[in-house]
Amino acid sequence: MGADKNGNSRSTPMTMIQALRSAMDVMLERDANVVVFGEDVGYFGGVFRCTEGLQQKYGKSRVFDTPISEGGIVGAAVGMGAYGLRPVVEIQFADYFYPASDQIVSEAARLRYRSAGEFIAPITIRMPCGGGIYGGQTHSQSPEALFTHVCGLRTVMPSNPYDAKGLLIASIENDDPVIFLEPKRIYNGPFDGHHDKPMVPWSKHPFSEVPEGYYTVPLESAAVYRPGAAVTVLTYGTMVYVSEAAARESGIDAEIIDLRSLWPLDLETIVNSVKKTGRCVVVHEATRTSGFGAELAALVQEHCFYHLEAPIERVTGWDTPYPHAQEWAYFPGPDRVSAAYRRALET
Amino acid sequence: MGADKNGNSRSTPMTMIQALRSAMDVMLERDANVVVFGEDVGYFGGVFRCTEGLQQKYGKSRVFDTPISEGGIVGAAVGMGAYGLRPVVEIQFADYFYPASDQIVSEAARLRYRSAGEFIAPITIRMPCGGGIYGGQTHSQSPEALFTHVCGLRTVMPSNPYDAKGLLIASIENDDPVIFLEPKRIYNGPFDGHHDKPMVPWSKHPFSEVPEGYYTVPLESAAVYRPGAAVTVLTYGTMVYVSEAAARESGIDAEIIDLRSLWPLDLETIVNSVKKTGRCVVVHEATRTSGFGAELAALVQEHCFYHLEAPIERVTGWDTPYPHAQEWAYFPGPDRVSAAYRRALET
Amino acid sequence: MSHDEPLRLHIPEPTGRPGQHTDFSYLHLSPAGEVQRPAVDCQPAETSDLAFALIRVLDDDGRALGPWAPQIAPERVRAGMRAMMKTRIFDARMMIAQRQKKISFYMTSLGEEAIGTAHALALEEGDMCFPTYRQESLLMAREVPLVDLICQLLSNERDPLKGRQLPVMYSVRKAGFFSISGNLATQVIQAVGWGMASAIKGDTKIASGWIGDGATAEADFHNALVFAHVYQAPVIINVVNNQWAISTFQAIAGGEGTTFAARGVGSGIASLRVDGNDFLAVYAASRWAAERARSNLGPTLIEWVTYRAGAHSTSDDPSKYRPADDWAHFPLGDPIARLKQHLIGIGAWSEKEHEDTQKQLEAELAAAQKEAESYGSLADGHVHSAASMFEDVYKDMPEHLRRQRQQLGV
Amino acid sequence: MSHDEPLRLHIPEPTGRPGQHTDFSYLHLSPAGEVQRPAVDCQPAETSDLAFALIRVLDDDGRALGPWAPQIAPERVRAGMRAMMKTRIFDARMMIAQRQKKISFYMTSLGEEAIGTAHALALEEGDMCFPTYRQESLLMAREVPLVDLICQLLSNERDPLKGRQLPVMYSVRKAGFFSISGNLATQVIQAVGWGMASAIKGDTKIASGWIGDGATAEADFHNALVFAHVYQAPVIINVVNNQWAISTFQAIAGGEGTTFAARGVGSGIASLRVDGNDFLAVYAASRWAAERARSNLGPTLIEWVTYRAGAHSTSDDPSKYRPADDWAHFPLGDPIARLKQHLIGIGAWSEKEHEDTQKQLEAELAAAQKEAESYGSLADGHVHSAASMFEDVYKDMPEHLRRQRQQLGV
Ligand SMILES: Cc1ncc(C[n+]2csc(CCOP(=O)(O)OP(=O)(O)O)c2C)c(N)n1
Ligand SMILES: Cc1ncc(C[n+]2csc(CCOP(=O)(O)OP(=O)(O)O)c2C)c(N)n1
Ligand SMILES: [Mg+2]
Ligand SMILES: [Mg+2]
Repeated sequence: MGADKNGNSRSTPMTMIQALRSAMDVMLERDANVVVFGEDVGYFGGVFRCTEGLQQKYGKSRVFDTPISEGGIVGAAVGMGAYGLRPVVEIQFADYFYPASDQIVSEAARLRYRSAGEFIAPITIRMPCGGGIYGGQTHSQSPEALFTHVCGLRTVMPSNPYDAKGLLIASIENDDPVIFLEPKRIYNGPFDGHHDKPMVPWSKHPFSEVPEGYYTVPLESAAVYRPGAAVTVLTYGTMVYVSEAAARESGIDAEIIDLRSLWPLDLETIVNSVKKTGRCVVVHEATRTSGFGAELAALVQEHCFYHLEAPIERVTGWDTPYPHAQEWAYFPGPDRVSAAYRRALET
Repeated sequence: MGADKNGNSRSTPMTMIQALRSAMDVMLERDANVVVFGEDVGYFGGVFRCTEGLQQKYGKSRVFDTPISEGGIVGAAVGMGAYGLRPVVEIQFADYFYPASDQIVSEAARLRYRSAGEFIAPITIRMPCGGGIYGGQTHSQSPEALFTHVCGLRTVMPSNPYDAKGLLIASIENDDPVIFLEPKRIYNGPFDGHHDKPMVPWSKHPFSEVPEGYYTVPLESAAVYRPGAAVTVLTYGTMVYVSEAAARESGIDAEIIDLRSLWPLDLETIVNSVKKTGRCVVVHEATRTSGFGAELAALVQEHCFYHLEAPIERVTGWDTPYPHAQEWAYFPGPDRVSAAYRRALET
Repeated sequence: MSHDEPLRLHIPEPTGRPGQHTDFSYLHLSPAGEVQRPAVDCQPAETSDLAFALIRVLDDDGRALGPWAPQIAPERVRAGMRAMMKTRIFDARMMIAQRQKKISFYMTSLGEEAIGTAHALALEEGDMCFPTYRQESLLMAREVPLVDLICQLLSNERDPLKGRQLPVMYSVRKAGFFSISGNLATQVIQAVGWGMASAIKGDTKIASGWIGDGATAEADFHNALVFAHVYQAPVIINVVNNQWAISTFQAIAGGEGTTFAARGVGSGIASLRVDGNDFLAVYAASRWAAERARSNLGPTLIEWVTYRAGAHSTSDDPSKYRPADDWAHFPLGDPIARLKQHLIGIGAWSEKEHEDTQKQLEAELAAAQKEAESYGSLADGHVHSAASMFEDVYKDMPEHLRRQRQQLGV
Repeated sequence: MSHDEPLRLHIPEPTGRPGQHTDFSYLHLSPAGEVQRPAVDCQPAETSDLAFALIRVLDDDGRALGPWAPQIAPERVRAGMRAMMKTRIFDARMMIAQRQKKISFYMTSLGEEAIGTAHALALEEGDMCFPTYRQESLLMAREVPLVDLICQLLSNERDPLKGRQLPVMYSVRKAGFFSISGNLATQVIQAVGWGMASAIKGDTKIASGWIGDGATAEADFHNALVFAHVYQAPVIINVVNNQWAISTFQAIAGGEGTTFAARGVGSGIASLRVDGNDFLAVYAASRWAAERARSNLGPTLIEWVTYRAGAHSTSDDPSKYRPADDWAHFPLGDPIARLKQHLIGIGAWSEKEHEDTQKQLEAELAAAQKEAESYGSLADGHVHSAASMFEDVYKDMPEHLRRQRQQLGV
């Protein structure tokens, strides 16, 4: 994947953060209607540095700081979208999107429908999500299922720098509102759940080769991250690497599907795989009950019932707030995933 | 069920509205810490009249009107709960809970946990939900799945006057925050989805016999609304009657389970039934994707995989906003439910 | 000041309940012509006293007085008069249609017609309004085709919104009228965002956001004030204080002992409190605010003092919570009657012309209604197809919606 | 005022960036002793000018001047002095512990110690504070056991919050200190609710809610103002304006050309703007507000003007966005130095006593830290059990959590 599909051949190793910044840079350059804003994203460049340097390059009215008001940020973005801009906004942590719920659900997601297409909300809402950084319950959440239940929204979560940039560009160009979740634990390197091992930087990973220019990774398309024959693993974000580690450590030939777009979903890739393996494990970091894994399990049994040889397993965060000190007992690490693979194969 | 388990023998036929009002009346009387407030609930008695007469009876500082601010209503309730009161608040329509999301999810649901039990939020949040009244997209939603995903919350939905009163009293007495969803289409009579037929009043239904005094219906307990052998139907609220009509009309001997408490759930009753019938249909009015039906389907296949003889079917609202004019094409009526029963039995 | 006295909760009450007469002295009216008119480029703090006074132009005899009396051609005022009358007739007819069950739901703007009408005349083409459900007068002033509106109300096959929205939740982009949300208060911060976008692009268009007294309690109103102030957005924030929010009096929304305009000043926004039943005052204040916004001088908040003369909606019965004849005693009167008196006074109108206009508008509306009804209604099932229900959820219909549409068999 | 000029977006900027000197004239200071002190039962509107002025008691020479100079026994002031010093030492030691990786995260209140300290002394036992993460001085003034606090910071086996919360997110009910939320601004409306509850029950306790300048932009702040005003709740709303919200200057939160206190007045709430680095002014204003609340006279909003001298948190580097030596130039100085000068001036303190107190507090803290560390830390894995993670989600553990706990095998 070091080469660019769109013919742009210059690639550089990038972290997720650099790739995301590059996506915004490319789009700010290409489209005068793209604007970037959020808490601390202007002068300072974002608490995770994703927008560093962009204000200097594109000026204060294209990239700017906002008041600490997630509802205001999204509400203003909806109005700008109605005008004709393409706002790309940052919610500092996914845990803080709640004050924007009404603007996301009742406004952005429904605007095209309720106005029969007169007004649209082509906005991209970036938010770092997930745990593994000792952030405690308000810096660790993965609220994707609260978005996938809302019709009219697209929900996307990349797992590597190449996809991060390509999916973010695709999201910015998309005319629907997109919730763009960034698993912050892998901002600087793929993380396989072994928190006691030294961090691996992105530069060691092939998907960190990122074209410098414009390209997209299409929405609604999953990637087979690791082909395999024994069991289908449906996952996304950080859990792709945890699932891979579990395959390595358990010796089980798992086919790991990185969903990338959570909703709308690439169901075909999923169904083809499960029909092949007959077994399915869903892995996500969010709490279990009514998590996105529930929808995946429901869909798989609907579409592959007669191919399934074992119950679909779900490996997820527990149904508790994300604790600070017990982080690794909470995090669904490789051991728990391996155990699920084994259970799926037991019968 | 005309008799009261708690030895209180005087019963009267009540509508859902009367039963809910009676529950609040009983609790305002019994517990000086119970307070009732919300938009238009004070002087006027609520747009659905659920609190009619209560302000007059208990005074303005026990039952009062609030500013139109769902976030303020729930936020104030959390503070009152921390003081030691038991607030029972009304969100005028479930569609309007979004401004209160942060107070519900980040505050009420997590307060006990984050303070290790020092502070609690024993609040009950009532909200009319569901369609069938030509309310359009902002007076028809069933957002239960957005609550069942949030650990720390209890989510309850009664389907008849007896349960409505007993569950509401149990919710008010419960020390956890409870989301109490009231299917407004059945406020005045059970509705089986045949919108073109005359409305049936509650007085014709046995569960409208409601004891006048105190009693509870326990949380976390489902009811087998209609015993049957052919297929297990998991449902709640208005859909109980639609599912019943479908059983009648299709001639299929469905076992209809009225969940009553959506989360935490009475899994045992569900598993026992599915193990018996080997087939399962989930019916709800909310949009399908990541709806609560997904969790039910996931749980059932986890716990009953080897007993299942057909894929679990989901009959739900479509993944669109609730339209005004196409209400009955949207509403999952008896025909769609019957068809699902048949599909579940086909194999 | 003993500390041993128990605390008690204060619950605001209106000054009149059914069977009583409301004491309207809480409104603190200023006489017509008395309030100063600061320069358009004044500092927000210079409007502090305007937020507590009441800008009025028309006195009890219909004379236009004081510094706020606008420069406006009589022809424009006559157009405004027609639009107000049209709004009132429209509302009255649609109420009847609702009672006849031709339309499923309705909300009138009775008594508030001057506000949207004069405001629309004070804006320019291309400016965008973000209205609530009670600004049909904006549409009348902008001469939106009546048939389209009535088809929306009938939810019929020609409803431009494809039957998706409750009646009155219009969306008319070409008339600068943003899609109405059923969720209160969301649109004002959107108006601010729209205005910010106009400023980002170096455009000259401004936005105008609308909100009711009751809805100002929603947190989104705060977002609008904060963003408008911080970015000095070219926007007018209109608070229509019609004294009621369904059954709750404006004091329950925070109007007791202060004004909604005062909120604006506190947030660093120039703010005016204006007689909303005085067409000329509405026009003048709107012009002032529009000029300010368009000249890069920032936002203005205007509290329009008026009265919701009718029920909240066709689902409501106000005699349950307020005196039945309350409007008759409201000191700011009827906007149509007041402008009529003024126009006749300056010789630009007559009783005859009024009657003729009334008849002509009645006829125009009857014709429009007839045509619209010929396209069916929700009641008779002539609505957009069930298949159309799956469109516009996304720009392109995803697989799962195609599957669902198929399942429905449409 | 040409309409053809393009609009432009205004983006507020601080008056100093790295490498420059901040121009602090935007603060609009009043001289000590100059601002009037209205009666406790004044109308909110009578505080309008107080919202733009700055209540100060201590002048540059440490003299207590004017009508706000409080009646307070020197012994109490000395206790306040000790609590401020203890706060500063605590912060300094915990910062070091964080750098040593003994604790995972920390936030100091350097430069803001007077506010919580004097406020706590002005409240009564049983009153409830709803703080943010920068009010450790409330805890010091209320003499909460240090070992408990440090165990929370270490997330160890004796952490009263069972390791669930990030360091500094204390909850100390018996000290009237509500559980801190990581989500900004949520606690102020809760404080209002608590105060309303006290009023509903006819109690005599009041609530005190806390929020930063940056967080006032959150919509929940509006909810707090609206509810406090409507119900005249017995509550003090404290806005700590320390000029910064992580990297954004207070103008980005809406402070430009107005004050945070002005928001309160606009909402019909009596509001004061006070020198937050002046212990005596903080005490006096807090007493005034507390008396008002406790006497059924309603809420008060107080804007405390101060400066966040340190980094936002241990994850932050402020030299990236503001002058590195900014605090040294902040015109309201250091609260500890100012009170020290005053106390020495009135003969109630000496350099020697200061040094002795410093040493004694250092020793007390060292001992507490040592004891706390003996119970382990997150770093060394001596934390609450994994099983405890499943407790307190609900009052009684439901079936599904028992199942999950079993699955984890704990
Ligand atoms: C978020 C939300 N909460 C509640 C409602 C229900 N509701 C509809 S209109 C209304 C009253 C609004 O009053 P006001 O803002 O004064 O406007 P008016 O009707 O007087 O024009 C209420 C409570 C709603 N539509 N949205
Ligand atoms: C809802 C929410 N949004 C964003 C954040 C991230 N955040 C934490 S502290 C902070 C700055 C707060 O500044 P201020 O209110 O001025 O308080 P200070 O840190 O200066 O004491 C931000 C943006 C958060 N915790 N919660
Ligand atoms: Mg109103
Ligand atoms: Mg600050």
